[in-house]
Amino acid sequence: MKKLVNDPKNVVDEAVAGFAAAHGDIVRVSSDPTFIVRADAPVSGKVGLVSGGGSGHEPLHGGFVGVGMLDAAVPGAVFTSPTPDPIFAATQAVNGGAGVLHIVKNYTGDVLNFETAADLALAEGIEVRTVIVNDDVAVKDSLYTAGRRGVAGTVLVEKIAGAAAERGDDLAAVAAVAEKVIGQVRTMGVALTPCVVPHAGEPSFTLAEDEIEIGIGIHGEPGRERIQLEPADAIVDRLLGPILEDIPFVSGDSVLLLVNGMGGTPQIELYIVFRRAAEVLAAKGITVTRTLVGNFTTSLEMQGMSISVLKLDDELTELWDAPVQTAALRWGR
Amino acid sequence: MKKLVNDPKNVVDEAVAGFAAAHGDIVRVSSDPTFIVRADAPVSGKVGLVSGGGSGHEPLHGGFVGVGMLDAAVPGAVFTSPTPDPIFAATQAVNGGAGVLHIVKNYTGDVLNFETAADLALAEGIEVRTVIVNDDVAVKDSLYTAGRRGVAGTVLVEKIAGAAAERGDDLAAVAAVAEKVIGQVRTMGVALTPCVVPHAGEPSFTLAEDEIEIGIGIHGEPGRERIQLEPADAIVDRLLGPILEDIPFVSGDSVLLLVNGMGGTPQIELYIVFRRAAEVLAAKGITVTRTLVGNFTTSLEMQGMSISVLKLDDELTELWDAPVQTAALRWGR
Amino acid sequence: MTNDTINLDQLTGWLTRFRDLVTEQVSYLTELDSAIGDADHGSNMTRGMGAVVEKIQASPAGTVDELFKGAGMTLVTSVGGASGPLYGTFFLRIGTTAGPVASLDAPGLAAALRAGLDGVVARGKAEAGDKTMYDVLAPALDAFDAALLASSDITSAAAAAYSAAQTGRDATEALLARKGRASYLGERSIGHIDPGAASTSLLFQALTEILGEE
Amino acid sequence: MTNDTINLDQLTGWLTRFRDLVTEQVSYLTELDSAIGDADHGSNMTRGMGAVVEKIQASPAGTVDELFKGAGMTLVTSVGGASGPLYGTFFLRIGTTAGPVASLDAPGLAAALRAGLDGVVARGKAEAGDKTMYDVLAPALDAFDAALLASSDITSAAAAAYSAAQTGRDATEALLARKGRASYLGERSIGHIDPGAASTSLLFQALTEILGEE
Ligand SMILES: Nc1ncnc2c1ncn2[C@@H]1O[C@H](COP(=O)(O)OP(=O)(O)O)[C@@H](O)[C@H]1O
Ligand SMILES: Nc1ncnc2c1ncn2[C@@H]1O[C@H](COP(=O)(O)OP(=O)(O)O)[C@@H](O)[C@H]1O
Ligand SMILES: [Mg+2]
Ligand SMILES: [Mg+2]
Ligand SMILES: [Mg+2]
Ligand SMILES: [Mg+2]
Repeated sequence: MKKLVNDPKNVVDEAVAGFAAAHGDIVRVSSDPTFIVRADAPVSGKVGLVSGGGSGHEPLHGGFVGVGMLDAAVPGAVFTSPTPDPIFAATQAVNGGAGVLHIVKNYTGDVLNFETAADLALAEGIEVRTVIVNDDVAVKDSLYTAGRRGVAGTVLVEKIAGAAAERGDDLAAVAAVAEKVIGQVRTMGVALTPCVVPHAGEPSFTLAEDEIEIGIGIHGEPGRERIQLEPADAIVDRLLGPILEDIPFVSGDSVLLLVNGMGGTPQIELYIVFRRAAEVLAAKGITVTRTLVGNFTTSLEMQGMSISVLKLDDELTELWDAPVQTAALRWGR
Repeated sequence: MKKLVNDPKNVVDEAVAGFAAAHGDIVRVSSDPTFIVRADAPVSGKVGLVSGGGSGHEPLHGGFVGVGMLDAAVPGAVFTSPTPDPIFAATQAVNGGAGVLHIVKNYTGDVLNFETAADLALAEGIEVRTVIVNDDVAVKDSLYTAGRRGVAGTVLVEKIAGAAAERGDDLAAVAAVAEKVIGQVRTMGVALTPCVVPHAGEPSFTLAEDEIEIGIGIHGEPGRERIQLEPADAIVDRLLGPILEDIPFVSGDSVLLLVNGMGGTPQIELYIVFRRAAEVLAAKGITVTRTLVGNFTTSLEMQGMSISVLKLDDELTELWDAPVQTAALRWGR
Repeated sequence: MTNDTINLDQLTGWLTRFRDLVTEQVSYLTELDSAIGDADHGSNMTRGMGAVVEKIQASPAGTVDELFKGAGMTLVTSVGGASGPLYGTFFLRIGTTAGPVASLDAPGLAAALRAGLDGVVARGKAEAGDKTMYDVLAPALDAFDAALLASSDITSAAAAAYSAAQTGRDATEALLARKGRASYLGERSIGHIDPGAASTSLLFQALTEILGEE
Repeated sequence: MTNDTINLDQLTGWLTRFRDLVTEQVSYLTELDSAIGDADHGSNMTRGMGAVVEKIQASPAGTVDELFKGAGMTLVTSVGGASGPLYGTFFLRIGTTAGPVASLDAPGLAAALRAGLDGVVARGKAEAGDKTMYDVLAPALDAFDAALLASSDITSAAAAAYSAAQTGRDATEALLARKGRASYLGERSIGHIDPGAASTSLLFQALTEILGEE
């Protein structure tokens, strides 16, 4: 394992300190417990948005704290959900009196820890609503399972719900917008290489020089299926199939197309993927009206990518276009 | 070699097509010869900025085309300077009557091909000025050598010169601002892993599990020195030493600190690096007033990073802060 | 030896011994989690139980509820992930049910453990066969209760529970996961022992060992 | 056989043979460039000379200047990198100096080659010992000129040039690079043959082979 780290135990703390040093104009960082809030938190009268989860997915979530998006992000250890206490503390820190929305990726650990934090907040008289992001179509959904995972679609939920909160929507309305995005976004990913968790020091799976994993999550876990390496276009087709069938997306739809790098993929490859995905959507009569390409929800240094498609309407488009000022996503200000 | 590509021969063309599809609001793309221009080019009365070089360094240069930065980018084959004809065509396409600035990284191939393109433009009556970026302190400069390479500092030159052009400076003034940035920025980099050029299919050097290359360029070439892997802080100190000695940077200086990922480095590691670099600068009485952290000048999937320090004054700070709207760098609009 | 009751020292010893076992087997637990999860169950449990024992040593509990509420709270605030809240709730409920007493008799311990299991189910919604810690905890407690019908000896009930725990742990290998991270693997989750089932089996191993001592 | 002049067919053959040699040795040239550069000299030269020969075959040149200006222009617009402009200028200057003729005599060829070398120096500013193609080109042309003092036979002058070229190529191994990409390596550039020197040696090999034929 070769990494730019000091003691693996300090990876998250040192990175958060670096993040604070780099983005002092946008965020403040609290330590003990560790969380990141926007510089002007709490914003009086505005619904606060809190997300969080294991570290190693950067820029998710800290990179999305700022005007027009999250009010706070709570980083856990690498690939491990944070405990309830920092989530609760972050919730208190961003409560401007209009309640707080928890945006949680659907993993048992994240769900349970946020649940406890919400209970603690409620006990303090803070109104909390929770939305669970579960956009990963690689996982078959069912009432009897943990359900689908939350992956790169989370970024779109955070941006759009953040814009709704910023324009003054109340807690129920912000939660409703978030649920709408969750209902309309689907994602699937592929890994070319595994990643190495710093304290583990070993990749959690190994792939031969001609193998790839289809339907991976974002924690270096194996995917649904291991196949032979294929040309980029064939891989894109393989991911887009289940995505488009799921809602389904149909001719006449307007969509946002997100091609998300897993951390170690060169940008030139992401654009090769984007080209094919846009081509396939166009052939199906689906219009790509908004786009996002880059590393947004990563798995450390993993090579690979995910494709997300979000069905847009006028409201979602307007909220997507609204100004945002975070370390990793910025426009309009 | 595992990559998200189709035929290695088509990597650049397909990526440029994807880039065009993803960023149609910001750029237009010409094929045969291939170059990228901002959507509203040529801007009448404004100095045009053209940069370019081998592909594989994305987002450099295409990701920096747009309002407030470059007017055009000319991508060559992977790690190979473009030929003069597309550079000439791009120069014509962005000439708004106020002349064109060529921003060239100091590699023999880039310098020679831009030189020829400038001759061709001159023959057409277009005034061209050229600045050569050479920020890499890993290379000893001398009158008798090819001199230092141009690396990540190029991004800062492009942003600041772009802002000067946008505010209406004439060609001589824009060139002078660019030269000022070049005179005040220094960079040095490290590789943890090599990268693989798609058509080569093999890494151009190999490193053992406990070795790193200090003083690398951005073309997968070996660096000045191969050493044992060290903690991140020690590596940062090793890079910052030659950078700070070179101009030199001294107590009381205000600087922009850029921590640039080489393409395959997790963001969490870049922030660990940033933390240490900011710490070292603070200890020397140097104030970090502007920051940039991320993948800006890459070497495909290489793991590693470079640190750049730019001495700021009021003018450069103001130009840095000016609005910019490109695929990879955006604020103020 | 037989035990009609289990006292605060023994219960403290149970937690300490559990800490020792997860620490000894940290790599094993993490390997199990590599195969079907995210390779952190060993370090999660070691970190959490390490914190629990550290806290107990710094300020020993005066009553059973204090001991287990403290342990549960520490797990909740130091582990994260799925196992933190689940093990945390398990111990919190044990404490709440036990109350401010100095020791538990066999029915008292059985009731407390059962309340712990109910807490795990309330939080995680796991059912039999989902391939989770439930598949060790439930049969172990059933065996514990069944043994108590024959005799009020905690030692032999714990031994029965540990035996059922091992069987339950091994049986998770053949299951297709329906809860937790392993569920994302679908068919590929079959053929691996569930890491949480393995750590829960260590919990009963710790109990039998501590009761066998002295 | 001896040659007092070299005609258009032979000159075309020279370029074609050069294309064949760089294509045969593409991996060798790229390996040399891997060690001290960016691993593309083989593919650069193959792509460029491939385009040159393709163009000649599609529309054969009527005069020497047309042939070499065409070749130079094609290299400039198809190679990129350092070698594109340098080899491009080399051939462009040869064409300009040769003029619209059907063949060159020995002094004419010498003058044209010398003009090509001057072009390379004007563009690249290389000096002797910088570890570049100059370190083959300059001694090869000196040997060519020296041979012509003794006899006006182009074949033997070319043989002398090729011999000097090989010596020059091998001598680059011990040099520390001061120009081009290899210069960034400093001391680490020592111990490797310069890729451009190697391809330039092939240029003279091609010339001797074409003159030796028929
Ligand atoms: N819903 C659930 N109910 C009961 N146990 C669960 C549930 N989800 C997960 N677990 C248990 O948690 C274990 C994983 O714990 P751990 O690896 O520490 O957390 P995480 O999965 O968050 O990384 C699984 O092996 C399983 O036994
Ligand atoms: N300034 C120069 N003068 C003469 N020859 C040079 C100069 N710079 C580079 N070269 C030659 O070019 C060769 C490299 O060519 P190539 O690999 O095709 O281009 P690049 O270096 O741009 O990748 C070197 O081996 C050297 O012989
Ligand atoms: Mg985990
Ligand atoms: Mg090159
Ligand atoms: Mg786990
Ligand atoms: Mg080269």
